[in-house]
Amino acid sequence: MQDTPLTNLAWLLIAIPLASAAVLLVGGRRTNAWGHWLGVVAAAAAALLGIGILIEMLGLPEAERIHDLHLFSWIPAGDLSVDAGLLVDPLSMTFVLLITFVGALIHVYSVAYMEHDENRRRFFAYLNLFVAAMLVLVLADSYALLFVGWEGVGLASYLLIGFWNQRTEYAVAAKKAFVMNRVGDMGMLIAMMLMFASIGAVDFETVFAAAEGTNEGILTATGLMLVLAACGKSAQFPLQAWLGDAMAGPTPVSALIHAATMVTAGVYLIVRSAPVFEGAPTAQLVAAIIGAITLLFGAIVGCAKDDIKKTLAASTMSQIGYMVLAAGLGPIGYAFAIFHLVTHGFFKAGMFLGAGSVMHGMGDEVNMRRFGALRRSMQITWITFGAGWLAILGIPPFSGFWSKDKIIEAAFVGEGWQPWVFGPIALLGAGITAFYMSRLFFMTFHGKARWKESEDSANESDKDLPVQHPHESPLLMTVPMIVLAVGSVALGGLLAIGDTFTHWLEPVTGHVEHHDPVIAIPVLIGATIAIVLAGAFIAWRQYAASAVPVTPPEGSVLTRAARVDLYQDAVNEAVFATPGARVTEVLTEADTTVVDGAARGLGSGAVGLGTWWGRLQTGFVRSYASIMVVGVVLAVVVVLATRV
Amino acid sequence: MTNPYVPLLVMGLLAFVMGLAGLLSSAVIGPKRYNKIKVDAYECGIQPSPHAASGRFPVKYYIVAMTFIIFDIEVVFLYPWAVAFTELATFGLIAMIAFLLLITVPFVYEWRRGGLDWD
Amino acid sequence: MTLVHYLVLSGILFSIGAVTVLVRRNALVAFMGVELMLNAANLMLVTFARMHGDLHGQVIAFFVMVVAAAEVVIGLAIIVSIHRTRGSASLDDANLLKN
Amino acid sequence: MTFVPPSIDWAALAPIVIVLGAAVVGVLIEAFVKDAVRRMVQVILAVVALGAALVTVAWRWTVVQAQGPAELVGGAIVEDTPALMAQGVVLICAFLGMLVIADRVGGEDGFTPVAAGAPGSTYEAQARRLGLVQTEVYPLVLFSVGGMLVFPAASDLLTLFIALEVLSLPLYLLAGLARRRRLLSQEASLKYFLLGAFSSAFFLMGLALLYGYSGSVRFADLAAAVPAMVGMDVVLLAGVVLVLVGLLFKVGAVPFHSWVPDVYQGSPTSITGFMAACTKIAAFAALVRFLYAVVPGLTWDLSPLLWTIAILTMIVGTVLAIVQTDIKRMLAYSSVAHAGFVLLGVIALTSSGISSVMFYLLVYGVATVGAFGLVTLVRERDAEGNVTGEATRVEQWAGLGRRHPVLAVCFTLFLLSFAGIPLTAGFVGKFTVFAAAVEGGAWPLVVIAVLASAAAAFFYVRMIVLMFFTDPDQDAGSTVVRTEGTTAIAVAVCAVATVVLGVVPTPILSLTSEATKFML
Repeated sequence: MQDTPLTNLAWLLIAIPLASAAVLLVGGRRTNAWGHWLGVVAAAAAALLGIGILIEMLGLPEAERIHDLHLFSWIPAGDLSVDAGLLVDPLSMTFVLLITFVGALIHVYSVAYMEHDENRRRFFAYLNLFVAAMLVLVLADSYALLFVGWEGVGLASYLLIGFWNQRTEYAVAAKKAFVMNRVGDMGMLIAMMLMFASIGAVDFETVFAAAEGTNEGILTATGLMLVLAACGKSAQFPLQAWLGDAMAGPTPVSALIHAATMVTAGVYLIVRSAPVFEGAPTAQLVAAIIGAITLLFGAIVGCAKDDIKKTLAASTMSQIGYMVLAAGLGPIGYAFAIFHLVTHGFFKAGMFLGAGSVMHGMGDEVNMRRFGALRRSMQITWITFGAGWLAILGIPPFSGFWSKDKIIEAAFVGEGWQPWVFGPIALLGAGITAFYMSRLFFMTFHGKARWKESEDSANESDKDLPVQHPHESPLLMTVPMIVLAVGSVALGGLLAIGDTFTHWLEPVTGHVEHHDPVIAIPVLIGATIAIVLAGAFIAWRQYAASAVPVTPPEGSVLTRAARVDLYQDAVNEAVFATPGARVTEVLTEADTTVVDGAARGLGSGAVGLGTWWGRLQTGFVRSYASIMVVGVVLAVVVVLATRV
Repeated sequence: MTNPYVPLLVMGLLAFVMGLAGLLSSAVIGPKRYNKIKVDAYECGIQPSPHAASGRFPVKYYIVAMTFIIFDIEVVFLYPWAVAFTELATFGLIAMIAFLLLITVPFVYEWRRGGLDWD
Repeated sequence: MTLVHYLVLSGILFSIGAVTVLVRRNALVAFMGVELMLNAANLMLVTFARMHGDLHGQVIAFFVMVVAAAEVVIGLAIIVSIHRTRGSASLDDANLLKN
Repeated sequence: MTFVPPSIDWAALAPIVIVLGAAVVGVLIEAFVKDAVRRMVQVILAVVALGAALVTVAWRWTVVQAQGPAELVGGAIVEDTPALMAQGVVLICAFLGMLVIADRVGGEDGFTPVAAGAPGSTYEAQARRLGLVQTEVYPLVLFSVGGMLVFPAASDLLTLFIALEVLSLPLYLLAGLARRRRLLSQEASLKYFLLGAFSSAFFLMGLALLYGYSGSVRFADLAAAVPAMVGMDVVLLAGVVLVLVGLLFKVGAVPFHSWVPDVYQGSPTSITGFMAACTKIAAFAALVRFLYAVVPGLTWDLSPLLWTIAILTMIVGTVLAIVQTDIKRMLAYSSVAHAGFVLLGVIALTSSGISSVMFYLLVYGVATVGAFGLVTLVRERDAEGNVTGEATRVEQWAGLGRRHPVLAVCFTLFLLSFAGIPLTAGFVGKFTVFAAAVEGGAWPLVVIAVLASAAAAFFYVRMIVLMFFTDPDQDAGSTVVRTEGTTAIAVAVCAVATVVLGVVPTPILSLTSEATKFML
């Protein structure tokens, strides 16, 4: 075994941003002057260390690339002892690099983006905290420690979504995100308990080693719970509702957390738990189905949103649907899921930053119907955004082509009904994606301007249009965008040619023989490109070549449905809340700012029960005594009746 | 079931059911005309003095009763000790002295804080 | 087995005490119900002591008496102070704290 | 029959003797020390006594580690590691609680100047003007702590009963001593007293039945008599259930919980913190000993009951906490829910169960004392801007995070710990308890517990959102008053402990797992 000095320092990856966050939070106002630069330096240092470890790891033979670093013994409880340790292997390093590199760029971008915010220092503290927590999540060597990171990113995301907490809807969005994540966390906890009950450990090594010999029912239950956890964190159906609202946070947050890193944690979880899913084909199938549903759902919603960030959020949801679908396909999909995750991290983060740049230049306007023809005034943004756009469309040779196409191919692999369902859905999703992303691109940068430079431009038809002075963003913002754009253009090809990336992950995902899809590969590639071009063309016809109305038209049934997120809140309402309409009234009284969606279901059920039981709490001592006596009598009866 | 305690349990249950039956039947059948007098303490037909908030309530009786209880407790333990005095020997004596000293402490407290002054 | 009768009696007294607590509105009377329950337990202890030919039960009864006395002192203090405040010792008047 | 005097190992009894002795001395101080300095003397005495007792417990711990457990006072009390561990945890929380109790927050005592005076009477107003203080609070707390120290160590039912009363009776009085909202306080006192006395009557009946069954009240004799169930099992089971009812009442388990919210809300807040933490610790320790030492043979008979109670407790506590609008009441129901979680560890009936219960109780106790300590600091203002009683309505805490970030962050920390978010002590506590329960085969309970704690996060988070993200309501304005410093110290210690126990719980966990080594 070769000496690995840098790998042994992997704990520093977490410690550096954490220390920086601590300094910024504890230091208070004194650090206002230089705090943001400290944040940037911390993220950059972590990125450099990550690159160092990568180089070291590349120097090792493949079999020695997995390192388990024991840190300290964390919870020794009876037979269960949980050690805190870091697992440094190709999979976790992929994430480390994505998180620290994209993270560092977004830190730089935020220096300018948040310049006028008096709480910029606090913002950087939270960003650093997020990076640290995310690194804990991907470096953990046990489900317990992973859960720490899991909760940590949840908390940091919650703090960051609600960062501009002066506005109520932001606070509500933050709370909604937190509570829906809790539903997922519950799945995580139950999964851990199941592992502990059946295997007696929660560290990856033992669990994976024992998974093979474990009862399939238990593995299926565990797998399903893990999928539930992934759904919560990665905004997958049916826990997708929070992601759109989470766009209330500052745009760099959306780029880092809600596009590139945190929301992909669910994909990481599924891929990391591969041995569990290996023994639980049903759970795997459920993951694939959920991925397929979400990818269509997100795509359809994306078509109708006029808010640029919400469109991107819907697209994120849809793209993660692709990844979950790939992860649900089993070993043939794991590497592609991660590959798409990495390329998506680049191009989507780039586009979010681009959206932030547009908003920056347009006085924080987010409605795309108020944009148009911005390519002249914001050329760098236009070009970088264009790179991301071509990447997500999957036009060769941009990154997205290499990764998404592989997933579509993999979706067509298999026997029975599955390739004929997943394959066409993946293909159709690509077409819709092309449509709504082109729609976004054309509405924003092309067509006629739906704003005016000054009040007196006196064209009669311009009378109602708002005055805007679009301008390119400062260098601190454009440079990260350019770097990410370069990644969007080249990264995919670089990693895909010769299957470099798949080989790199092999120590973790295992070697997979090539499978042929049910339709020949060249045909598939051709079909994909054709359908993508068709989608883009329709969008061009509708949104670039012809005028875009400033007020949204009525639209078809589907468009209207998609505008309200396919009635997701209404469905949640109908499923969870209406049966307890009275209960909901009480709920509204008790908590006017109650979160909606699934949280409302949980909350209203609980509140209803609480109010009902609360009636027993009459305040009369004698009724309390009666409850006790009834309790005593029942206790005696229960014990005597069930005695053996 | 020749268990000698079964009748005990049955009786206990019966008593409980009877009590509960009375409670329930009065709740169901009885007229409900509660008023202040009905729920108040019965003081030999004299109207109970309400709103004794200004200190007219004879707290002194209560304090005397409490003092009595101190000595009451004392005697409860003195009797058996006296019966077995010789057998308990020195250990008993020391224990009893300690007990009596402890009993004196609240008494001293009461005396110093004016609990024994009638006026 | 005449001793069993004492046990039955004790059970009845205990139940009467419990029902008193549930039924009576006056705090003092309810409290007397509790005392009745304690004394019912005492009767049972003494009877069992007799049945087992063991003195421990009787000693325990002494201790219970002491505890009951201490409880009386504290209970009366609380009830008296409530009575002075509200002008009534009704348990049902004291229901500001609820739900 | 000759009488053999029991040998008394005073060194082993030292923690109990120190606390109870200090309480008696406290009563004498009431009698002889002048008004002006009495409060100071009492506070010093109480703090020193609790500290000394804690040190003594630590010393006895090493002795027991070396020499093994022992029976004291003719077998009435045992000295073993679980008992010492419980005593230590009680003393830590009591010490912190005492710091909160002793603090004259905002320049005034938290207790009524004359408990005997009717609220609003001229007598009371006069006493207030004269600056009288009801310093009996300190000896009363010490007596109560004395009872709590005996409770986990008692090894016969009589000692258990006496300890139960010694810990409860002072608390009944303390509940009624609040300086403000006297009516609520007196009502809390009455309810606590009446229901407490009611439950101890049941306990006593159980004691009598068990004595009738086995002819002894010693735990060891009872355990020995359990297998010989010849037609007497009705008496045995009824007795065990009644004794359990008495203990579960103290713990606040459903359906014996109804006193908890009312009493916690009405009592002086510093006392609420003290009793919520310490009573629960002592009662759970006693419950564990009773279940482990007396009735292991009855596990099969009791588990349906205990399972039902644990489930009800978790669900009712969580669900009712959600609808509360008063902070003290919300914390009260959350403490009911926590009782349910601890019951999981108790039901596990394994050695890791005991150690997880001890750890959970420490974690819960520390966070509880800290949270209630903070509640004492947040006050209402009346129309003239005078500071009045505690601002316990939830909406009055809106926006507190912006005006008093340190306070709000500490409170958030305690809430996160209650909710069981990782890297706070609460998570480790929940994790160990759940793990122990799974190990003991109670995984359906664990599933319910996980669901309940997910639902519980809802109201903790709501509180956090309220403090940090909501604009304060101008009419319900609240203010934070100055402490004399002791509350601040207590809260700081609690906050640090909450974080440290969450991040590096290993030393304490290994200590608690050692606690199961020497059990009599």
